[in-house]
Amino acid sequence: MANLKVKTMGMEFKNPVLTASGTFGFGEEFSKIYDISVIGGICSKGLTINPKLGNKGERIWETPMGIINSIGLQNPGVEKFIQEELPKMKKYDTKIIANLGGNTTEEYLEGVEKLSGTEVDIIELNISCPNVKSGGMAFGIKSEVANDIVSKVRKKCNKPLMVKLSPNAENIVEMALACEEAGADSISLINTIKSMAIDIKKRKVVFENVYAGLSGPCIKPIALRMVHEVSKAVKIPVCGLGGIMTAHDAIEFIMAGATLIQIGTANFIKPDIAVDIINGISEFMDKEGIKSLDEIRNII
Amino acid sequence: MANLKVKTMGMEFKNPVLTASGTFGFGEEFSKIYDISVIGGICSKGLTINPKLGNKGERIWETPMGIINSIGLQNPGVEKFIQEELPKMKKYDTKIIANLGGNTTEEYLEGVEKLSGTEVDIIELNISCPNVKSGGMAFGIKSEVANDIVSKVRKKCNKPLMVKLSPNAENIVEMALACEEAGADSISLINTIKSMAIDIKKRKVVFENVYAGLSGPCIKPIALRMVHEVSKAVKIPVCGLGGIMTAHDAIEFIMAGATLIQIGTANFIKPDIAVDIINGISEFMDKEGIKSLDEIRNII
Amino acid sequence: MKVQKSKILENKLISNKIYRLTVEFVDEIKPGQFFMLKTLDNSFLLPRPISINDVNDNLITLLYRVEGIGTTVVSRMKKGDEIQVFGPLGNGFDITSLKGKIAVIGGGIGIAPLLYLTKKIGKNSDVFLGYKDSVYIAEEFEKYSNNTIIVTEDGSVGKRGYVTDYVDFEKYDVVVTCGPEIMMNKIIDKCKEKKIKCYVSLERRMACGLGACLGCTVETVNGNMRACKDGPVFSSEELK
Amino acid sequence: MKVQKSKILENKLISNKIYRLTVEFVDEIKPGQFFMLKTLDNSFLLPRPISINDVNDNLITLLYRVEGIGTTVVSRMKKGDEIQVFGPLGNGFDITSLKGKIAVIGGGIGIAPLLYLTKKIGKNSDVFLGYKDSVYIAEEFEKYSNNTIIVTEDGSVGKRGYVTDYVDFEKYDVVVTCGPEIMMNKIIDKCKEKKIKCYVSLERRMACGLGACLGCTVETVNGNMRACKDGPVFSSEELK
Ligand SMILES: Cc1cc2nc3c(=O)[nH]c(=O)nc-3n(C[C@H](O)[C@H](O)[C@H](O)COP(=O)(O)OP(=O)(O)OC[C@H]3O[C@@H](n4cnc5c(N)ncnc54)[C@H](O)[C@@H]3O)c2cc1C
Ligand SMILES: Cc1cc2nc3c(=O)[nH]c(=O)nc-3n(C[C@H](O)[C@H](O)[C@H](O)COP(=O)(O)OP(=O)(O)OC[C@H]3O[C@@H](n4cnc5c(N)ncnc54)[C@H](O)[C@@H]3O)c2cc1C
Ligand SMILES: Cc1cc2nc3c(=O)[nH]c(=O)nc-3n(C[C@H](O)[C@H](O)[C@H](O)COP(=O)(O)O)c2cc1C
Ligand SMILES: Cc1cc2nc3c(=O)[nH]c(=O)nc-3n(C[C@H](O)[C@H](O)[C@H](O)COP(=O)(O)O)c2cc1C
Ligand code: FES
Ligand code: FES
Repeated sequence: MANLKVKTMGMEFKNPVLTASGTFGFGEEFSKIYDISVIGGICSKGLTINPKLGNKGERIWETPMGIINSIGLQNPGVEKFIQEELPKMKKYDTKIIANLGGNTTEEYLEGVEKLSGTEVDIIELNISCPNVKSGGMAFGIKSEVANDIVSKVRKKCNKPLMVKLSPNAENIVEMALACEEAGADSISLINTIKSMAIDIKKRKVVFENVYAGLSGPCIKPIALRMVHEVSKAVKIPVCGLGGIMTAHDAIEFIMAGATLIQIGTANFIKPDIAVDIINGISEFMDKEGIKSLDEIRNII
Repeated sequence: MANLKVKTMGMEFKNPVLTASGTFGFGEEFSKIYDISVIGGICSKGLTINPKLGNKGERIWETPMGIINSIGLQNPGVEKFIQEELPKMKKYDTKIIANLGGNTTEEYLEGVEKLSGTEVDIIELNISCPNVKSGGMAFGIKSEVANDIVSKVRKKCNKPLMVKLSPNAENIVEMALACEEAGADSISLINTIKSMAIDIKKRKVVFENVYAGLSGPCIKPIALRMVHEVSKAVKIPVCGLGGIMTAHDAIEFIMAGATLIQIGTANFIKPDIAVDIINGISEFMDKEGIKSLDEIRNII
Repeated sequence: MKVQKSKILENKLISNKIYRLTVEFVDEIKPGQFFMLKTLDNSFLLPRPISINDVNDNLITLLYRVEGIGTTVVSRMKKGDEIQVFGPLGNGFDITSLKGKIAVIGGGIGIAPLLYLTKKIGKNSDVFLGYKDSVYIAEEFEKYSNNTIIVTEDGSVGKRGYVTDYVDFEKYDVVVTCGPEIMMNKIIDKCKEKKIKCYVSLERRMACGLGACLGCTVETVNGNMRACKDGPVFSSEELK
Repeated sequence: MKVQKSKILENKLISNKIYRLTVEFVDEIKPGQFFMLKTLDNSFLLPRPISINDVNDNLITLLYRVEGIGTTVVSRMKKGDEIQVFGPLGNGFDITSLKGKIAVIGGGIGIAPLLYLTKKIGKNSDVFLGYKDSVYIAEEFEKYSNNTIIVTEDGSVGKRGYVTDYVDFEKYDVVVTCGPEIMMNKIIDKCKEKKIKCYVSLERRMACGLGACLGCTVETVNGNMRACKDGPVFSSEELK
């Protein structure tokens, strides 16, 4: 049987398959469908230091093989996460990654400090959410800005720090290098792609914030390219995501250089798809005589 | 009956629907299926001053609701286009747009000079092709570089000049403004999005150039957002494209600000789809009591 | 709740654009709950929420109206084809809280989920069914309720007009409703005015259907709720 | 050539993973030409190139083997369903250039397009059909040719081994072939060696199918050619 274990960031994942922030809640709902301890890790819904109600109006819109979402980081806030959600999450035998967003440097720093004192395994710094009006993504566009925020966060953060990049960055490779330079332990990419939909009958834009984020299979070829570009450029491990629906997709990302991968939108399409993907990777490896993911990682 | 006529760039189009460069050849093949004079205009296959053989290996790859292409600007060269293709194209009662690519400033200038002396109605400057190794897209990434090339081309160009932008530009709005400032009469966007595919069985990248261009319905939400952003920023007319498959899609682009639209990949899916889209726009207008496209253009 | 591939036992046009889909499902289901349906191919991406219409032993029936791409593709499926069925989802109606004289008011495709509810609450409820023109499953309601009032907009069957015109709200202790938003809003207002308990089943665009994506927000006096998990049934007092 | 929506008259499994699709089509068709098939929904994007298998009055039959998403979706279609059919495309075989003693050599699904050709060139050709194990439409070839040699890799039907092992190339003036690339390359080499005219039908990934996208390049001594328009049939001498 193939060995799916992955050692990275000073810890061992039972397999490279994580679930992506905002698509898996805090795991609880999915735990009623299958034993979520089989997953390599769970990224929490994006947290902010203060609770957020999120955006008004339509939040989900379907597109050809994709969805646009405008959730707007609705979340209970870091404090409540630590008190109510984290203890429940820690009961699953899997890595817990806290995804942290923010509008200002202060918010990020305060969040990181609070999370650093907890049992989360990794902090994923979301500098890339397109669904908040003032900020969030602003940090994810220009490399200098990202370098600055990551450096500051790094100083306060005693957990492995994974920085989640936006595909809307001006230059994804420079962005990744800037984050690496600032002390990130790992890069995850991609977040959603800034997009739009119009209701032509109503002659109105669909989303409150006009633009919102595209995810799902439609973006996979773009995500894969970015993961490949970044993997070639940085020395720290890369966590790849964007449109992964099958074990085949996951293996493409691994071959392109990803150490870990995340499943996002696919969790909505078939709620137990993570299990299919983990099993599928294992079957592929057995069939192709691959003993460890080290044999195929980053070979492209 | 709705009036589909569009006046822009000093000329009148019978309707706003053009066919996109590289997806319609020089029109001849499609003219065997339907009367292509019903189309508003035809953008030629991308031309370069010297004939090009294009890329080796796989050139087309299907993705969820999209295709990745790596044609590599195979074309007969500007000279042969002028001698052999243009006279045939001019027989159709529609606008002829010559799409011009290049690897160096000199190539662009020479091409523009040659085309300026012909009967083409518009020159579409392609500074955005991701499928040529040295250059092409290089001009389409940084605004300063684009500003420089467009300024130079402008001086040699006595035709209306439409500059075709790449979604891979660092900042699409700045890019459009830079081209406007340099004297572009119009902006068309988007070209294909830099993407990748891996053949996991062969453990090889699919395309000779590693990366290639994604098009089709999957990119529509991204294209629409960019067309909207650019339309809000520039004063010159915008020609919108990217994943348009239906009259509904076309109308979204027009509401987002597009004066003209182009149909690309959809020509492969149903070769006479341009007719459906033209009729569909007309039907929508009749149904909604819209007399002229001026009533809905740029209303979002 | 679980994700299963089910063989379609029946997929039949029963009225204008309305199909009845039958599959096997063994777990317990409450009236007002729903399932997420998805074909196994990728002709559309997100599963579609469809309510329970009825349960008979191991068989569940769902009624759906063809609207867009998803329901069109499902309508083309044949007996024996496999479909992804995920559920049951949502809170459903809390039968124990439906006490006293009950009015069940349905409109359009919103009538479908009320059948299993009517069956569960017993014959004493009055059922009001509002259709545009084509009446469907009214005779099934008549089996479970002693008083079924049929209203069509064009008067072709039953009474003419809007279903709300025929409800004497004063008579009821509880009103339960599902249907077009304008209809439900009218009912909510009436119930507020007359201080009658009112439960509504709401529709929202959904991605996950199980409470994780926060895509299906309903604003309530207790903050943002999820139509898929905290609903789709809400007490009208909760709603903003 | 034209784009039409056609009612499926037959869509039947005739062998292991191979289906026969029949639709009406009135225009003239040459052997070796092909059609682009697409379902009307968006379960896949690009139309799929499938060769003419046979023509009978107004009816054309196409044989396809289920490979991936496109052919799987098409295989699920039923009689009466509508499918988008675009063609006929490609140069096809130039019958007039097939003179003298002819060998028709097919392998695998490449056998399908050779039936209509064999029918057109008459009984004097020798037909060699190579299968892995499951033999299909061999009896139809026997109707049109006096000499049909069946070869299976496992020897379960006809001769055992590879079809090329049973062709005595010296005997022929022209060889026509369609099948797996290794088979065709072997035949091309043999024909080159023996200076025999040889026509091959090639496969390339296609987007437009009509010559506009330049996606289906075949490198020839005369430069880049398009498999869809300049081919799919090429003289082996042209190929690089
Ligand atoms: C809890 C719940 C129960 C429902 N029960 C039924 C039922 O029993 N019978 C029935 O016919 N319909 C029911 N609906 C509505 C049904 O889900 C939509 O008609 C269906 O999703 C339309 O999909 P489509 O692909 O045909 O339309 P499209 O317009 O192509 O769908 C595009 C997207 O919008 C979403 N969408 C479109 N209309 C609605 C809507 N009214 N509500 C929510 N999302 C929508 C779709 O799910 C899809 O993601 C229910 C909706 C909800 C939320
Ligand atoms: C001119 C021509 C004639 C053909 N005639 C026949 C025929 O008569 N019967 C038959 O069974 N098959 C034929 N084929 C092959 C057939 O087109 C492919 O098997 C089919 O496209 C596979 O589609 P899929 O979606 O099932 O597979 P997928 O692998 O899911 O297809 C993915 C993409 O790759 C392309 N592709 C995959 N395999 C091939 C291939 N071998 N050749 C070209 N493109 C491919 C598809 O068109 C699609 O765009 C022909 C191919 C060509 C070029
Ligand atoms: C409904 C929804 C909510 C999301 N919320 C977050 C979030 O809170 N924080 C974050 O970093 N990413 C968020 N994302 C982005 C995903 O984590 C992921 O980066 C993106 O969807 C691309 O992956 P996919 O195509 O597999 O979904 C969200 C995505 C979706 C669809
Ligand atoms: C096969 C193919 C070839 C193309 N060749 C060119 C080209 O030569 N010049 C150019 O400017 N754009 C070219 N494009 C880009 C299209 O014109 C268009 O910008 C892009 O495909 C997005 O539109 P669509 O999604 O409608 O196809 C090509 C696209 C495809 C699919
Ligand atoms: S649909 Fe995802 S939370 Fe309700
Ligand atoms: S498939 Fe487009 S040119 Fe051949």
